[in-house]
Amino acid sequence: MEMFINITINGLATGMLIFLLAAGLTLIFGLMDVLNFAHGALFLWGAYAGIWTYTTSGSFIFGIIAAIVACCILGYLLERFIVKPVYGNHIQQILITLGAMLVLSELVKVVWGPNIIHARAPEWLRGSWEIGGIFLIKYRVFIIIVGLIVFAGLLFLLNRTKLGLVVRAGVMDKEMVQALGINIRKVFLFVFILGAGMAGLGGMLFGPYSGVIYAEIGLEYGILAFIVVVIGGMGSVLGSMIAALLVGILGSYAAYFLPEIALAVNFLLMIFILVFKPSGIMGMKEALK
Amino acid sequence: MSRLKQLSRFKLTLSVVAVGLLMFPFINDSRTAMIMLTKIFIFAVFAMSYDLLLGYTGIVSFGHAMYFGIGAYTVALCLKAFGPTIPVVLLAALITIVFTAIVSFLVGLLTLRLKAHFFAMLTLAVAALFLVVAEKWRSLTAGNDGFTFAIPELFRDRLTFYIVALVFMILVYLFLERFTQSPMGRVLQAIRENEARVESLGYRVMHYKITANVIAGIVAGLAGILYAMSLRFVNTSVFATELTLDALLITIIGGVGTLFGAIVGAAVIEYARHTLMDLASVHWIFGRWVILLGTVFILVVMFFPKGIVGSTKHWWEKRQMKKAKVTTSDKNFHQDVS
Amino acid sequence: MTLLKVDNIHTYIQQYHILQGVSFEVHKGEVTVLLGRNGAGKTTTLRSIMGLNPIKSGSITFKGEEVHAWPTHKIANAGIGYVPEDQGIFGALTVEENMKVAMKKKDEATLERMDWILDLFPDLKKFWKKNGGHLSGGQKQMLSIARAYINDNEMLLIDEPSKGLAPIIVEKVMDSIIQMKEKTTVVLVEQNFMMASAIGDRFYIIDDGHSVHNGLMEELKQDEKLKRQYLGIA
Amino acid sequence: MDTILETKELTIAFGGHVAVSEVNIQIERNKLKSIIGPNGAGKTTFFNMISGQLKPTKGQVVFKGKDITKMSPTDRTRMGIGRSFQITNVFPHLTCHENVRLAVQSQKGIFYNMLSHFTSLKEVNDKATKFLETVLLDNKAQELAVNLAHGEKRKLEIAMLLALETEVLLLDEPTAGMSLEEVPMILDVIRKIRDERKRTIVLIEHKMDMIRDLSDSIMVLFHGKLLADGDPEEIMKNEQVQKAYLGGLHNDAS
Amino acid sequence: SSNETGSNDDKKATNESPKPTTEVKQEEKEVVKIGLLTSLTGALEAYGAQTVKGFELGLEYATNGTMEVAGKKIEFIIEDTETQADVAVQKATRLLEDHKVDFVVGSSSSGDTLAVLPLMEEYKKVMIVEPAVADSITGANWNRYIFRTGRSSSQDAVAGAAAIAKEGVKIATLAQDFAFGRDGVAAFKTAAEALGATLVHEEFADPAGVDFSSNIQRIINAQPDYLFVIWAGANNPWGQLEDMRVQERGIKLSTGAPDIAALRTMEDMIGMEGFTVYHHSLPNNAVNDWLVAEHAKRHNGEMPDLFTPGGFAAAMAIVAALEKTNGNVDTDTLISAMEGMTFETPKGPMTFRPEDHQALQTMYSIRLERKDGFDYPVPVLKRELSPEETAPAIQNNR
Ligand SMILES: Nc1ncnc2c1ncn2[C@@H]1O[C@H](COP(=O)(O)OP(=O)(O)OP(=O)(O)O)[C@@H](O)[C@H]1O
Ligand SMILES: Nc1ncnc2c1ncn2[C@@H]1O[C@H](COP(=O)(O)OP(=O)(O)OP(=O)(O)O)[C@@H](O)[C@H]1O
Ligand SMILES: [Mg+2]
Ligand SMILES: [Mg+2]
Repeated sequence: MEMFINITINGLATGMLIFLLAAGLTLIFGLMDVLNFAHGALFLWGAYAGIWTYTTSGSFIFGIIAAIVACCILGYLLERFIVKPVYGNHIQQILITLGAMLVLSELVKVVWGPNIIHARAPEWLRGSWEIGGIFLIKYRVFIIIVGLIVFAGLLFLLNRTKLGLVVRAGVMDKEMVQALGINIRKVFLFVFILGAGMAGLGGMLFGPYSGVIYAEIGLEYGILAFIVVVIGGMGSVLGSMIAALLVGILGSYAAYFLPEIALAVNFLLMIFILVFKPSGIMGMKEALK
Repeated sequence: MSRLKQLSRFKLTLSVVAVGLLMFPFINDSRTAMIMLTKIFIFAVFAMSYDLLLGYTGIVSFGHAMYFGIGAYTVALCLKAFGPTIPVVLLAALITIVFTAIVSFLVGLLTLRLKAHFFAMLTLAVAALFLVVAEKWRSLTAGNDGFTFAIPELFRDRLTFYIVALVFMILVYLFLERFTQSPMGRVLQAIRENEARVESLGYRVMHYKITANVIAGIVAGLAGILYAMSLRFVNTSVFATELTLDALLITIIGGVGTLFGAIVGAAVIEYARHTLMDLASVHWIFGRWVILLGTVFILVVMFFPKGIVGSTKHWWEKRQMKKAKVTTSDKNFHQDVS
Repeated sequence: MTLLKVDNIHTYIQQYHILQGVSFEVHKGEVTVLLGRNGAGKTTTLRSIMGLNPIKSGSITFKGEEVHAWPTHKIANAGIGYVPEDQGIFGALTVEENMKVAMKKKDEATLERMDWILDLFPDLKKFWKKNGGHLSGGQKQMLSIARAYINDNEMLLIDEPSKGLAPIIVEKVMDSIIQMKEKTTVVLVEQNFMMASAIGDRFYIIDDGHSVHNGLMEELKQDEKLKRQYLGIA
Repeated sequence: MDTILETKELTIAFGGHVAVSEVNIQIERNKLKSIIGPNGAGKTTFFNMISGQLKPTKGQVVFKGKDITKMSPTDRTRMGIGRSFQITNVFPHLTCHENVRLAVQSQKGIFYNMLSHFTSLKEVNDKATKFLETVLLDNKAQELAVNLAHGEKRKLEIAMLLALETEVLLLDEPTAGMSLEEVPMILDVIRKIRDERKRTIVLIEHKMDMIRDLSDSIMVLFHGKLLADGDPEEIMKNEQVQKAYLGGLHNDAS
Repeated sequence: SSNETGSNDDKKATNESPKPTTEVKQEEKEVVKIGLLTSLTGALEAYGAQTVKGFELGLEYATNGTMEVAGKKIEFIIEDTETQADVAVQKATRLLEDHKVDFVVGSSSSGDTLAVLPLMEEYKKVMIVEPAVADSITGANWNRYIFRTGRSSSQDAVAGAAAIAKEGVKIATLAQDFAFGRDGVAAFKTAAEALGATLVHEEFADPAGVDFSSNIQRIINAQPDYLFVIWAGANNPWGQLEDMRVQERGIKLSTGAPDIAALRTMEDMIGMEGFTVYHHSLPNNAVNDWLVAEHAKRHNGEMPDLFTPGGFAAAMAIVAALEKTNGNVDTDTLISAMEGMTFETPKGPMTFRPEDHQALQTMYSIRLERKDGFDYPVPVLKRELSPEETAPAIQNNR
């Protein structure tokens, strides 16, 4: 029994972490329909900038702030110079953001060197509580809480404000939205920066979770983030959350009971969902034509 | 009329290039250059097969490497199991064709009814499954380390292999060129534009898409065979997403929807990679050639969104149009012919 | 009083020279109708005013300010509403959300206008929660018009409102334009001459990218020669 | 009566909303039937069920005595039901000529001349040119469809439909957005086809004078239900139709 | 014969170019060329950098700074494999074909190395593998031109076993689920069982995973005395092992100590007993002292790292072989000279075993401790494991 609880909690925490990595992409890819392959690079930079600040200043909170700020700036630059010319054109988006991905990941090595970098949770988040055979690793509890806060914030922003509507409308028909008096460029820029900032937060929190950061996490987890957004249903924050938790928990159980297929479990899940429910778990857009 | 001339001039150029490449090894016998060119040919074939999907049918696949990998592993395993003879290579080609055809057919059936992103993601997943199998089925594949194997005596000579690869590329180019300009190829282009509409014109769209997918799969598989034979080694990287991304980048840099672009793209990227790295001693940035590559992608999208070949063509046509404007009397004549 | 002045504008789309000198003036409180055959450049003219097809030369003055270099949203916020030819419905948003995106304010007056609109087009009320993409052709047209009506605009640019509407609804739309006349000035592109002539005060004929003729609607109604020459009707 | 197309109790509901309800209709071969009705009455939806874009919740579509309710749009087109769309729906980045050629070519098999160059198919190309001429669009043959004005796209749409050479033509507001000058031209095209009496035409329109002029019979849809079905004069006089659809402007028309 | 060719060249040079003598002198010496194939970019570039530094210093040390052996000048060319097999083949071909190298040294990745092996057979040149670890390099895919100064997976495993396995000890393993992990566990199992230990559980984790708690849970359930971890790559389970209080449950951890960057991530593993291939504080010999001092001097205070001595050893091996053949670079002569050859390295003497050309070498049984002057956990020597003790099974069926 305890074992099941442990596995579930750990899966939940991993899922929440994945959600944090994917949340920004829910906005950028799911909502704005930008195939942003540089998303991985964003949380890579978030991780490096954050962890570097954290280790030099000694303050975890400073680290988080630095990660978010760094990624917001990067997000601004990316949007202005890379993404803006290619809104609405997927193929060009793939190429140009992939280019940005390559440059940014490689720059990480130039700035911080090619070695892996150690990242530890701050003193107050280290260790675990043990309650009758059930482990509560502090850092994971922390991740779960942050994930919930981000989730609630996003839901509020998208459902209680006009922002979500405007972005979705802008993706469908940019000209019309402008003709209705909305500065869609600014809105897109804002949402992009917001998504980037969340990627930064995700990247920063990833560091102490895995213990290390290295230049390749960008691509590895970037793809995972895409998977989560797709199976959650494009543009649905709730869907992304469910999908991320599903990936986390399923991965956790698979690693325990079916280690042979653990490697493939994300992909099997995606195939299964897309074949049987092509719009994703909470899809608003039909994936079927 | 000038369009006819222009066409034949293009074909003439192509033929000259082809002959030039055929002669190349007899003029310059640097094996490094030969190996690089061989690799360019192989990747050009792979990218052309990708372009058939991306440029002509509007399908973005992130799993194209799976066909490439199937070809590579098939030939590697056959040669290892049955010995390095030419009949074994032919057998491997046959198996590859059958296997890639089946896989691409099934994958197409399963996924082609989905919209672009979703199709892309699903192919990514299926390809990842192949990667996992290659990784896990260690008794057969030796896992991610991979294994080496011997190839038939004939192909061991880099020159012979160079010519084989070149001829193969030319054949594939001619075949795909014809195919894309055929009535069926035009239907594929229409599908890219407006799928629902093609359907209501009475076309069985799925049949067309699956056919395109199967042809692309088979060609990619054959490219994989050549690739493995050029290395005499195979490991799981032939199934990696990076490989698909390579094909994607080559296609886009060369020019989407222009088969010739795939060849140019492969040449440019391969050559750039080759020479830039050598400049590492001049400035560190050349050692970090990935940064340069990425910058090039960005610049290409910004300034040559149609890729090298597409942009050149565009520029050429514009020039022609300007010319035509000057001699407006010619204009009607133009239209009659075209 | 001149509310909008379009002075000799030239517009290019890619390399094509579409508008080659269009000029007209719109007086406050009037309905100005742009007429002309298919491909004449009527839609392009409206889009140029909205800043969607920026002009290359000439000038556009709205309320005494030169607006042709402004971005589209700024022009819209200066008080111009636009009903595009292709309706511009956000297919994946519901009718309600379509209206919400358009709404600039949520004050008393807006809510009042909303009631008025829903009375005008009861179909919209009926399908309030339905996706815009699932509406019928005519319902989309109604929604598009409703979206432009919801804000307190000084001027409306309406591109072929009667297209796809049942005769009875066309009548309603005509009525509504007449009702609003006091507050709102309208520029109308319309192929339905019955409607154009019924509500128009002034007309401009556009042909092949040029504005070729103008005058009062009353005159046009009488002028058989002009009608035949540019509109192909007798 | 020589019925070519028939619907039996044809019904469709979107969620709770019944858009078309138990419509029984027979369409006579080589005649022109018009469908009128207020916006949202279900006309386009009715078309969509005949052409297969939508599957009815209840009822059948019978074509030439065969139940085609379960067939895909593609198969229906191949059997002989072609349609044009209310919202223009062409291939934007192909030329007009190519657009029409695709329609001409659609009756051939998938591997039709798979390895020959498309320009070499003289028969197909000539036919495409012919249809472009029919709708007076031959001067734009090499223009990309995306560059056409709205009215021109509508013409292209009709050329494509004609090029399908199907027995039944479903036309959904073919003249919407077309200039006053051009409408008669399209009318001529339709009239010519009708007068040849080789095609069955079903037409949705809101232009009443046109309907009256062309139709052999008219059916009226109202809130998804069949309100009336008969010859034009009779329908125009129908009080209900006048009230619900035509409104005041057409009162004097009758 | 080398003298003859030397004088021939001499004549040629003087006959053809009446250039200043200093320059001619440069050319008159015959040159031995070495191609160094390594990852300067890509996932393993940090390892590549270590190999290069080690190799440069190794050549200098071996030739006493003259860069000459048996009257021949030594030159080397570095090529980057980008950690991609096809690039590796391309670069190796360039080395063999265009630069006509006499030796190839490399590379950082097993995949790259395996892809290059057939070329060595084609060109009949000697390759010294360093530091790729796959067993199959000296096993199934081996050919007679292949020597390896790097240790193999099996050697690691045997060393790992020697560090902890004893009669009656219960051991569980945790490794990544790919070739390196699987090979390693198989070899470890054989070695550990030979020493009388029992393996109670084998756990393989997703190499790209971040959450290993399920794997750790199963290990806890198996209740071993030791948990032996085989791990390569960046993401690691150390923090989670600590978080889940594995050591508090009486399960002792053991693993191979990695390079310094990775040691920094092992705060949680202090007290761990295991083995290592190299840490600069471990060997006690003159070569290593020179390496440490010289390395610090050249690379602003930096210490040699895990794979630095490997590069060094490869250079030492080449010079030793050339000394033995008196500068003769004929491949067969070199191979027979090198088989069974013993040469000095920063890790003490190594010997190429004649059967599979694997260099048998000293490994170190260690314990991770916090130590003054180090800002990371340091492997402290428990015992040197002699080359014989860690000799792996011969796998090439020769
Ligand atoms: N994107 C475009 N690229 C090139 N040419 C275009 C483009 N859009 C419109 N045109 C051309 O510009 C001309 C004017 O088009 P416009 O849409 O303004 O005409 P219109 O008067 O509104 O016609 P309609 O009554 O058919 O809507 C047409 O000849 C059309 O072919
Ligand atoms: N896919 C759909 N989902 C939900 N409702 C739909 C869908 N398609 C049509 N409807 C509804 O069915 C009704 C009939 O629509 P239809 O398009 O058939 O009308 P129509 O008679 O063609 O009207 P118009 O003259 O305006 O084109 C409308 O109320 C519309 O909102
Ligand atoms: Mg128009
Ligand atoms: Mg309709």
